This record gives sequence, structure tokens and C-alpha cells, in this order.
Amino acid sequence: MIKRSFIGLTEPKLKCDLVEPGPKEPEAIPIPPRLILLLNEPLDSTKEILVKKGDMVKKGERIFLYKESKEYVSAPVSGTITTVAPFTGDFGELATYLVVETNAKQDIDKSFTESISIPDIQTANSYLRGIAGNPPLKLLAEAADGAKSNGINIKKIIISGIDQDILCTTRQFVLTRFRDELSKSVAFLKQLTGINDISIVMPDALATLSAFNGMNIVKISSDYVDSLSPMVMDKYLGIPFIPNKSCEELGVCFISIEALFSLVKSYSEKRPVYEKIITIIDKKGKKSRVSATIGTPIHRIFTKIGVETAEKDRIIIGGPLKGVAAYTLYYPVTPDMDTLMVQDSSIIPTISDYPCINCGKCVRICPANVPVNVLVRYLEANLYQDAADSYDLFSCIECGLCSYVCSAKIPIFQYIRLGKHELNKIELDMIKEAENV
Amino acid sequence: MAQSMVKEFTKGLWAELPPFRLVLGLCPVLAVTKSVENGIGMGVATTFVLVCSNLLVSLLRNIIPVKVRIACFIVIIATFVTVVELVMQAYTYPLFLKLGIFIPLIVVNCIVLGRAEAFAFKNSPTLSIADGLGMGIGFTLSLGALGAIRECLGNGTILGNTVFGPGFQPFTFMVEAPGAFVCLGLMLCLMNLIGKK
Amino acid sequence: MFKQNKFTVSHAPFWHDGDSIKEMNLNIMAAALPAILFGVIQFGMAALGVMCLSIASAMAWEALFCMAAKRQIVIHDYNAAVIGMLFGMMLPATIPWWAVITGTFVCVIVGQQIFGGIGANPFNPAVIGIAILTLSWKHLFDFDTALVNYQLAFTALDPLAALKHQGPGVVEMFPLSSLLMGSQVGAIGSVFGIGIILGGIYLIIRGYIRWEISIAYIAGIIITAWIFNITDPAKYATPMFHLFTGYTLLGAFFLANDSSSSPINLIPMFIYGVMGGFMTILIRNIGVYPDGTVYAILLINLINPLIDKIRPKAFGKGCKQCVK
Amino acid sequence: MREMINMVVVLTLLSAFSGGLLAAVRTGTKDQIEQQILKFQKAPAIKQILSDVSNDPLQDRFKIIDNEQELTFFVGKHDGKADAITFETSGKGFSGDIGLMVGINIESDEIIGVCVTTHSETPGLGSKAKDDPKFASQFAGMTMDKNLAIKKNGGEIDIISGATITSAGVSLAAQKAQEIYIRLKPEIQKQTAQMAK
Amino acid sequence: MGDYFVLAISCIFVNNILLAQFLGNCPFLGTSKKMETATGMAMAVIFVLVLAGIITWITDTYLLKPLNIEFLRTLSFILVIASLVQFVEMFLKKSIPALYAGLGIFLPLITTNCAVMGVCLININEEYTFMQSLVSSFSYAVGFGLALILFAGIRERIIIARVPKPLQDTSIGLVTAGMIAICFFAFKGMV
Ligand SMILES: Cc1cc2nc3c(=O)[nH]c(=O)nc-3n(C[C@H](O)[C@H](O)[C@H](O)COP(=O)(O)O)c2cc1C
Ligand SMILES: Cc1cc2nc3c(=O)[nH]c(=O)nc-3n(C[C@H](O)[C@H](O)[C@H](O)COP(=O)(O)O)c2cc1C
Ligand SMILES: Cc1cc2nc3c(=O)[nH]c(=O)nc-3n(C[C@H](O)[C@H](O)[C@H](O)COP(=O)(O)O)c2cc1C
Ligand SMILES: Cc1cc2nc3c(=O)[nH]c(=O)nc-3n(C[C@H](O)[C@H](O)[C@H](O)CO)c2cc1C
Ligand code: SF4
Ligand code: SF4
Ligand code: SF4
Ligand code: SF4
Ligand code: FES
Repeated sequence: MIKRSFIGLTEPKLKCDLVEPGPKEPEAIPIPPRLILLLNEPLDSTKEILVKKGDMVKKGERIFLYKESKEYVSAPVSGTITTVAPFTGDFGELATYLVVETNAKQDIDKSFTESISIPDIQTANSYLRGIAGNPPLKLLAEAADGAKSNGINIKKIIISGIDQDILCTTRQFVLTRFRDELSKSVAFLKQLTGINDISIVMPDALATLSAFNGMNIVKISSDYVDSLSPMVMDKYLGIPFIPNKSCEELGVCFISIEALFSLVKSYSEKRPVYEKIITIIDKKGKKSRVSATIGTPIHRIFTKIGVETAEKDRIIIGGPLKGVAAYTLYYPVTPDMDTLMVQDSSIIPTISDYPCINCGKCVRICPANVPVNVLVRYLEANLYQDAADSYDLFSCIECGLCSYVCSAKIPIFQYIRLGKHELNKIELDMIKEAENV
Repeated sequence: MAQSMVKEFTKGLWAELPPFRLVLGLCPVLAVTKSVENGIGMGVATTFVLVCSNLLVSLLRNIIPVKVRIACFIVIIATFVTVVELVMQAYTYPLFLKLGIFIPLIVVNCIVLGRAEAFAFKNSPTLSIADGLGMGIGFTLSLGALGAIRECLGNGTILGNTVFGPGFQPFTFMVEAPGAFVCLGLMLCLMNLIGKK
Repeated sequence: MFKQNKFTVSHAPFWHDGDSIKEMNLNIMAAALPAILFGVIQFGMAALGVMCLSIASAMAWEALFCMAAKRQIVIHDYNAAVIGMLFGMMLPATIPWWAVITGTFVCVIVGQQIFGGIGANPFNPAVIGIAILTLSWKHLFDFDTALVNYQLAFTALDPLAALKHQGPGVVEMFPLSSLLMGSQVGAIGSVFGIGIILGGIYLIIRGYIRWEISIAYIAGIIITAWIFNITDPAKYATPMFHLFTGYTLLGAFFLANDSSSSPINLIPMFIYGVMGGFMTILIRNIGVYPDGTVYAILLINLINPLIDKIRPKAFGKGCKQCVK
Repeated sequence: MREMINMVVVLTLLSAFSGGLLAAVRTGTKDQIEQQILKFQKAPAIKQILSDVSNDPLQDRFKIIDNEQELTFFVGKHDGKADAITFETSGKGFSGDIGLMVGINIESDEIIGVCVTTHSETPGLGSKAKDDPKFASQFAGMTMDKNLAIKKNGGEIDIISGATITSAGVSLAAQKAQEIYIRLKPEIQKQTAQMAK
Repeated sequence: MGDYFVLAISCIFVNNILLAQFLGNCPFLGTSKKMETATGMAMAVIFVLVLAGIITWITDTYLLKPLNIEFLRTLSFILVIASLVQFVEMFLKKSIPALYAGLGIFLPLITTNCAVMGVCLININEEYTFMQSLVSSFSYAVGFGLALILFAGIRERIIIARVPKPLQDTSIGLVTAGMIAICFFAFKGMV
């Protein structure tokens, strides 16, 4: 953890880690006896459910909860479903988790293999959602299918070879490891989506590798916030950021480099790729990399590579500034899980119940010029609308730096995310109501 | 009848005690409460105007056209204010000097107009008198209490009588302008605390 | 099956730079120490007594209020201690005990707690305390009579009071170097100029005060006093005299900087500081009080919420693709 | 139309009632008010300054128009001889004007004494100008050629400690009195001579 | 000219209508919770007070004094002010709807505002000339607006702070107003 320096006049500059030179191959984690799959749709007792305990699934088979479901999760192994239960996300969003017990005999679902004569975004969307790296197939398919596009019109694809948090290096690893296949993959992506404007963002230091010659490269400095998507857009691509508009609404789609390679590999090997590469950071800060099947409970990874966890430690999915804390070692590997980090209980910073003391550190460090000191008071008082109208809630690019420096140790970042979440929920509800009328 | 009269009378003493409950008529409350005497003097003057105007408004309530009622109220109130002004000038001159501009300003005191509009214009003369008297006495007591606190701490006296020993050095802040605000604010807090129970 | 541990679950970010309110307050107290020590040496045990009583009673008031309001008692963050300390620094060594206790009550309870405690006070609590006390017991703050029994090896006159009563002729009686070295009559923590400046520089380096405010404040003092001085040197004293007397330095480094009542954005900080210096000199030169620092600070506290609305455009605001 | 007439009638009647009532109260209190003003504002000061006179200065008074301002002079008689006059001037104090009654012996042109009539200075500080005889007594015995400014401004008057501004205000009022007296002396002498008869 | 400047400074700061003279406290506490409301009220008061100052001065000088009926001052002033406000309201509604939309809701509040009546009475008591009355009315109103807006700035922050329950709202508002009054002590004796 980077502590405040004795000379507090200048604010700390956080740098993103670079992938180590000559990285080792990730250690493969064996397929565990039981896998946990998360499905982004809540259980609804009024509807007739299609999956039950005891059902068999084939490897690669898509599991839908209900007849009319649009969301699915595909099984990385063939096995028996032993549990179907509700799951609650970070902001209380409801989902479902399934436990699949691996069978000795592996049956393979053939429907994908049979339908991929030519790459096509709609087919990809029907079969490959949730492969390693979590490619935004649903979005791309909807955008391509003009009718349902919700006004989203993707003109540009950015392949992200940069990581979203300071200690993470998974994407950089994938970038350097498979650099020779990049130009072929980009061509594949053009063919798949029909979008020709494709750039690759990568750290400055990696962009010098000769393998990238002739490609459309955007070099990003290693200063922390530069790697976040809104910053990449605004600062490096010249597409001005607009508060409360996502990158997609501005016509840009980000896809992680790992997702791209998984896509390509799925087509070339004619099977969905479920092996996710994850960077593990143990309590001492030592990094290692594993390749684990999506659905593997993380305790399997920890035991395999010898990472210890103890009572009151913190397990972080993602990096130290933007990640999410897991409350159980049964948390599964998910398609977008780049980093797993364990923090020792003794160094976990506490948050406090103090109000803002107006020390101003957050305002000085905020890359988005948000008046955090006032904003946080409005958020604390649940005045979300005022916070958005007058204090630039939606200008926040969610970097987490304000909380990192807050003298009063207020969970500002959480307040901000919650505030945005609540406002978006209100907006959605309003849209729904308008539709019903 | 008697019961409702008692009700109208007592509500001004606690439930709707001006200026604490209805935050109106603050200016005289803040300005003239340097001492108990001033406070009560102001309170009595206001009470007189309140009762008289309530009575008259209530008597005329069926005659006064609704459209010009405010103008009528103002004429009635201003008349009684001027009566008070003249009488005080004639008989309690030192007090008149101390209250100064705040005597004529009773005419814009939100409480007086407020009662005429909200109560007297809709109720019988007896009830209106009870209402005016209750409100007036409540107002007087509030002013007296505030005056007592400020005079006691800020000047070491109550009604001119020394309260503390000779060593006491008065907390002059209390009789200054800022002290009035702070003191009223804290009294309001106290009222809220008591009211909660 | 293995034993399921209970993990710490909280929200991002999972790192913190380790700073805290307590650390900040301890640093402020450390920074003020030279000035206080000097005051204690100069004015003796009485000064020490006042300082201790002031700090202790401030903490006690805070604890009492928290108990009464059923809030968590947080005196271990030394917030009340800092208020008590700064308040004590502005008192003469001979002030009676009851005035100290009443004063810290005003500072801590009226000045801060009733507004919601730490961070919520619109005015600097210590300065509110001093303002209300001087309003009530002006004679206690007459440093000439307050310190009449001390045998001091230098001109035993309050420089600013002397200036007010006798005009700028008195400036010669107070060489700047001796003013800076603490050879002057004044409050416990305000006489030792060098000490306060060192403390201030320490805090600036440590990043606990916003240097823009201090510098702007001092600039405001110097510029305003200089303009007055060149228009009529026979009536108005020199800038340096103003800078090194009274509460000026304390104001520049410790009082104007109270975080919750001062602005955060750059331009507001400069406006705030310069206004503070300007008002200080204006009050001293054409107002009724010998030292204007206290009221000047309150005035700039007053305009703070308004001026702090001047801030840089937030990310993505005012872009050309503006739909509206 | 009916409504219009109704409105006009009511308002007119009300105004008439109000005017009548006020005129009556006004007539009833007129003399009393004048008495009160003399009694409370001027009388104590005059009594204090002219403590040993044989007449009632409040009765023996005359007016002179000076620069469009009406000045009232009160005459004091010693052994039947009208040799003392008092009149009021004012100076700017810490908060508002300070009224000062100045008594002058018209034979020796010496100030007999001064006394503050009205002020709104801070109790305990500026109010000493009225309450503390030490300050006011400095003026007694001063002749018309003495500089009555405070010492800081080059005059002879010691200030009240802690209230320079009040002191300056009082001395300014005294200086004004000197000036008025010197200017109006012939007229004053004429009037007092008549009074003596 | 210099005299008018001094008068203006004195009315805005030294003898601030709200904090030194205690006039207009009800709207001061009532309309200061939000900055927009405060600004609207400040503008409305400036507008009405200047007009009222002029009209009452004329009434007093050319009607009451010549007829020797000064004892009707209270009555006539309040009537003049009330009808003025009515008239202004009607006029604005018809001719300048934009301004009416901004000030409209504050106009009725102003009739029962001691500040307006008080300043008119002060103008007469101090025996100001016409120009002085004009300057004083305007400056007192500016002083009112200034105090109101500064107060609103602070109050916006207090409303979202953790003020103990019994102190919330008016109670803490009054305490804050007291502290603002202390601030204005700074200007004592400056003119
Ligand atoms: C959020 C979540 C919490 C879980 N908690 C537990 C648990 O506490 N104990 C348990 O045995 N399994 C837990 N499971 C996992 C399944 O119920 C199942 O037991 C798991 O696949 C067993 O994995 P293993 O064979 O690797 O131990 C949890 C799954 C999820 C998604
Ligand atoms: C909280 C508190 C506040 C006090 N405030 C005052 C005060 O305002 N003025 C005062 O003279 N004494 C004050 N006292 C002191 C006592 O009232 C005591 O009577 C005073 O010291 C008189 O003592 P003396 O006659 O020896 O001067 C206060 C005491 C306490 C505990
Ligand atoms: C609360 C308070 C009230 C004051 N009241 C008066 C006063 O009534 N008269 C006055 O001349 N000065 C008053 N002053 C002004 C100061 O005392 C000012 O310093 C003084 O006029 C300068 O006089 P000095 O030279 O004797 O100290 C007051 C100051 C304060 C803080
Ligand atoms: C240089 C400096 C000066 C401060 N001065 C004050 C002060 O005068 N009064 C006060 O209550 N807090 C003061 N604080 C405290 C600070 O603003 C904050 O409110 C407390 O530290 C919170 O415990 C000061 C802090 C710093 C860094
Ligand atoms: S979270 Fe924001 S920046 Fe990131 S991809 Fe979505 S819209 Fe773009
Ligand atoms: S998380 Fe905090 S620091 Fe980062 S952009 Fe948002 S408000 Fe600014
Ligand atoms: S860092 Fe925390 S305490 Fe400091 S101003 Fe920002 S929110 Fe307030
Ligand atoms: S659309 Fe308007 S509000 Fe949004 S960023 Fe552009 S200018 Fe700002
Ligand atoms: S009493 Fe003055 S405004 Fe209401």
C-alpha cells in the first residue's frame, strides 16, 4: 500500500504496474469437482423454471432459466446440476447461481460447432457470451441489428490491452503473450462485426514491441487514471466525455484483449473457451498467474498455488482501487475476473463514521474536477438528485482516488457508485412507467 | 362554548406559542428583549393591538368584502397601533423611547395580521378575543422569558435588581445583537427538547 | 471440507494513504508547540495553566456534549484539543479561569458541536470563542492591564493598542527583530513570530494547511498596509509592523486555515486569503478595534461557502456536443 | 357593481372610523406627550446641571431658530437673576447619536456642566459617559476659548478608558455647543433679559 | 457624492438592516434555505424598498407634514406600501412576466416585512433629504440582500450537516444568524 509521504504538499501519483518481462506461463488449475455458475437473471417463483436439481448438462450447453429468457450461461463442463439458488450482487441486484457437479464422462454440446461455418455476430452472441474475457457480444449484436439498437450505434472498437487497476497485469500479459496473433485477430474482429475502425490501446512501454508495427495503436501513459475508459476516450482518442453517457452511447465499444483472443480461439478450435487467465496477488504482494475454468471456486486456486487466507483477511476481485471484496472462498471465477488479491487483516484500512472535514485532498486529487467535498455531503444525506444536478456526480469516472486519500476515511467511492446506481434505477423505473402508460 | 374559549386561549400559550412555534414576528422579539421590562412592555402593546384588531375584524367579518379584506385588516391594525403609540408616548415615555421604531412596526408584525386572517375573520368575537388574548399573552411571556435570560446573563440583573454577587462580570454578549439570535436559537432548541417528551 | 473463514468485506478502494484526522491534529499541535513553549517561558506558569485548562476544558465540553446528544465520544481525535489549544493561544496569560471555561464552551459547543460537530462548523470555532469573549469582557483582553504585573525586559506595551492610541510614532519603540523574537506584549501563543512561522512552514510542507491561503493572507496584509502607509505615513503604520503584531501570524497560519470554514478551490483560496488580510488592516486602520484579525477571519469564513462555488469545470462539462 | 359600492363604502367607513378615533386619541394625549418629553429626556439633565436654581427651568424656556433648526433654551435663575442657560446638542458616538445637555453661565461664559440625555452606547463602556460623573465633570468650568476635543485630537479632555469613540462624540457635542453659544450669544442675552422680567 | 458613499456603506455594512437593526428577520429565516430563493427575495426587496422609500418620503413631506397629521404616519405608510406592492405585482404580471416569474412569489411576503416599513420610518426619523432617502433605501436593501445571500450560502451547508435533532432548521438558523451578526461587528466605527 502506498502511504502518504512526509511531504504532503504534492498529491501522490499512482502508477499502473507493467507486466514483468518474460512472464511465466500461467499455472493451469484442474477442473474442480463442482463449479458455480452465475446467471444474470433473478429467480421468479411465478414462472415455470426449466432447470432443476439433478438435470444433466453437456459441456458448452446453454442454460436458460425460463422459456422466454434472453440471458443464458453456458456450462464449461458436462455434469449434474445440484443447486439452483438466488444470488445477490454488490448493489443488491438479484441473480441466480447454479452448482454443477462434474461428471466423469464429458459429453459435448455440438450446437455451436455446427453453426459456425462463417463468423457472424448474431451466432457469436447466441453461443459465446460468457467466454473468458466477457466480450460485449450482446451489445455488438444489438448494435448491428439496427432495429433493437436503443440508439446505440457503434462506430469504433477499442481493444483494451491495458488493465483497469494499478496492480493488475492480466491484459498486458495476454497482449504480450499472444502478440504475434494480434493482427490476424483484429482482421477476424472486423469480419465478425463489420466495423473497420479498430484501435488497440496499450501501455506506452509495450507499444515499442515490433510485433505491433503497422497496427492502429493508442499508447497510454502508466499514470493511474489514464487507463480508465473515459480517460482513454477523452484524452487519447479526442472523443469528449459526456457525463452520464457510457462509452457505448458515444459510439465506442471496448473489448478486452483476452476476450478478443477467446473469440478467435473459440472459432478456430470450434468450442467456447472457458479458461480464464487470472493474476493472483498474495498478501506479500507477490504476483503469479493461473488459468482456471470459469466457475471454479476461488479456494481451489488458492489451495493449488499455496495462497494462505485467514480470518478477517480481505479477498479482492479486481484491483485495490476499483475491485470488489468477496465474502466467501466459494466465489467462482467469472468471465471478467482479471485479478484476485488477498490483503492481510493487519493492513486493512478502516473506514469511519466521520463527516467530511473539508480537508480538500479529494478535490485536489480528483482527475475529473468533481467537488467531492460537497458532493459527499449531499450523497450522505441521500440527496442524489441535487448531487447530480449541482455537484457533478456524473462527471465522476470512478477511479476511487478520493476515498484513497480521504482524511476522514469516508467511503466516498461507495457513496458515489450507490448514488449513480440509485439515480439510474429511478430513471429506468420512469422509463418503464412511461412505457406501461 | 366556554370549553372552546379555553382551548383557543391556551393554544397560544404552548401548542402554537408565538414566536417559537410560528416563527413569525421575530424582529421585535430579537430587538427589544435586552431586558424583561422592554420585553413585557412590547408584549403588552402587541397584545392590546391583537385583541382589539381581532375583536373588530371578527365583528365586521360579515360586512368586510373578501376582496379588500387585507386592506381593511391593515387599516384596523394600523389604527390600533397608532393608538398604542400615542398612549405609550403619553404615559410610559421611557419605555416608548426604548422600544422606538418597533412600536409602529407592530403593524407589520406577521402575528397580528396572521391572526386576523387565519382566525378572527372566520370566528365569533368571543373566540377571537380568546385567541388574541392567548396569542398575546404567549407572545408576552416569550418576550419576557427571553428578556429575563438576556438581562440576567448580559447585565447581571432582573428587572433592574442585581442577581449575582458583586464579583460577577456580566456576559455582555447576551445583550448585544448577536446574543439575541443565539439566545433565541438555543431557547427554540430547548422548546423542541421539551416538546419531544 | 475446510473451515470457512469470515472475511472482511467492504467497498473499494481497498487502499488508503494512511492519513487520519487524529494524525492531522497531532501535527497541528506539534506545529504550535514552539509558539506555546515560548509563551509559557515568557509569561510563566500562569500561561501554562491557561493552556492546560483551555485544552482540557475544550475536550471535556466535547465529551459532555457527545454524551448529552447520545453521540459517540470522539475526543481521542484531538479535534477539541486543537480548538482548545488555538483558543488558549489567543488568551492573555492572566485571564481568569472562569473566562477560559466559558470560552471553550462557546468554542466547542456553540461554535462547532451544535452545527453537527467536526467539519460542520461554518465559522472557526476558536475565533468565535474569542470574538464572543472580547465582546463580553473587553477588559480581560486589554493586554496592557492584563500583563501589568510582569517585569518584562522590553517595551511593555501592546503594540497594536499603542498604535491605535498614539499613532504610528510608536512603531520605533518596537524593532521588527524583537517583535519577531517574541519581545512583545500579547497573547500566550501569538507573540513568538518566528515560532509561528516555523510551525506554519512545517504544516505547509506536511500538507496539512493549504499554503495558498496563508500566502494570500500575508500578501493581503502587506499590500493593504503598504497602500495605507504610502498614502499617509503619519497616520498608518508600516506593513511589517502589522505583520508581526497581534494575531496576524497566528491568523495567517492557524486561524484562516481551519479546514471546514475555508475554501478548497484555488481561486477562492486566494480571494479568501487576500480578503482576510485586507479586512484585518482595514479594521485596524479605520475600524474601532486595535486588532482586526478576529473579525476579519469571521468575515472571510462568512463568504467562504459563496466564493468556494468558483471551481474548475468538472470533467465533460461544457463540451461542444452539448445537446442542451 | 353592488360589490364595488360595498367595497368602497366599507373602506370609507373604516377609514373614517379610524381617522376619528385617532384624532380623538391624538387630542387627548397631545399635552401629556409634550410634558413627557420634557420630563424624561431633558428634565433630569437640566436638573442635574442647574441643581441650585430658584426657578423651574422647564417653565422658563424660549426658542431660537438657528440654521432652520429650532433650539430650545432653558433658563436658570440664581437669586432671581437669569444667569444660566442650558440647551441640547449632539455628537456621533459608537452606535448612533449622543445627545448632550450643556449648561452655560452667560455672565462668565463658563460651562456650568454637561449631561448626556440620550445615547445608545454599550452598557459599561460608552454608557459611562452618562453614568460616570468623572468624565462629564471635566467640562465644568471650561470657558469658551478652551479646546474641548479629546487629548488624542489635541484638546484637553481625558477619554473614558475603552470608549474613545463615545468620548470623542461627547466632546464634539460640547464643541458644537460652544460654537452655537458664541454665535447666538446676542440673541440669547436678549431673550434671557426678557425672561428676567 | 462622498457623503452618499459614506451613507451607503453605513447602511449596507455598519448599520445593516438585519443584523444591527433587527428588521426583516422573518423573511431572513424563511427564504434563506436555498440560494435561488434567497437571491429572488433579495432582488424583490431591493426593487420594492427603493420604490417604497421614494413614495413614503413623498407622502410624508408633501402630505403628512404640511397637514400636520404626522400621527397618521404608521397608517398611511402601511397603506401606501401595501398598495404599492399590489400595484407592482399587477404591473409585473402584465408587462414583464419574466421578472414576475422570478420575483412574483416574494412580493406578497414583502408587505409583512418589517424591513420595508422600518427603512421608510428610519428615513423620516433621520430627517433624510430625498436623495439621502433614495440612497439609504437602496443601500439598506442591498445590505439585506447581501446578508440574506451570505446566510443562504452557509445554510445550504448546514442543512446537509449532522445537526442534532432539536436544533435543526430554525434553531440552528438563528444561532448562525447570530454569528453573522458578530461578523458584521467588524464594520463598527468605520464610518
Ligand atoms: C455465494 C456463494 C456462497 C457459497 N457458500 C458455500 C458455503 O458456505 N459452503 C459450501 O459448502 N458451499 C458454498 N457454496 C458453493 C456451493 O453450494 C457448493 O457447495 C460448492 O460448489 C462446493 O464447492 P467445493 O466442492 O469446491 O467445496 C457457495 C456458493 C456461492 C455462489
Ligand atoms: C462556567 C462558569 C462561568 C462563569 N462565568 C462567569 C462570568 O461570566 N462572570 C463572572 O464574573 N464570573 C463567572 N464565573 C465565576 C463565578 O461566577 C464566581 O462567582 C466568580 O469567579 C466571582 O468571583 P470573584 O468575586 O472572586 O471575582 C463563572 C464560573 C463558571 C464555572
Ligand atoms: C462589544 C463592544 C462594545 C463597544 N462599545 C463601545 C462604546 O460604547 N463606546 C466606544 O467608544 N467604544 C466601544 N467599543 C469600541 C472599542 O472599545 C474600541 O477599541 C475603543 O473605542 C477604543 O478605545 P480605547 O482606545 O479606549 O481602547 C466597543 C467594542 C466592543 C467590542
Ligand atoms: C493549520 C490549521 C489550523 C486550524 N485551525 C483551526 C482553528 O482555528 N479552529 C478549529 O476549530 N480548527 C482548526 N483546525 C482544525 C481543522 O480545521 C479541523 O477542523 C480539525 O482538525 C478536525 O479535527 C485547523 C487545522 C489546521 C491544519
Ligand atoms: S463503465 Fe463507463 S467507461 Fe467503462 S465501458 Fe462502461 S461506459 Fe465506458
Ligand atoms: S472516484 Fe473520486 S476522485 Fe475519482 S473521479 Fe470520481 S470523484 Fe473524482
Ligand atoms: S478528503 Fe474526505 S474529509 Fe477531505 S475534503 Fe474530501 S471528503 Fe472531505
Ligand atoms: S451535454 Fe451539456 S451538460 Fe453535458 S457535458 Fe455537454 S455541455 Fe455539459
Ligand atoms: S417581524 Fe420583522 S419580518 Fe416579521
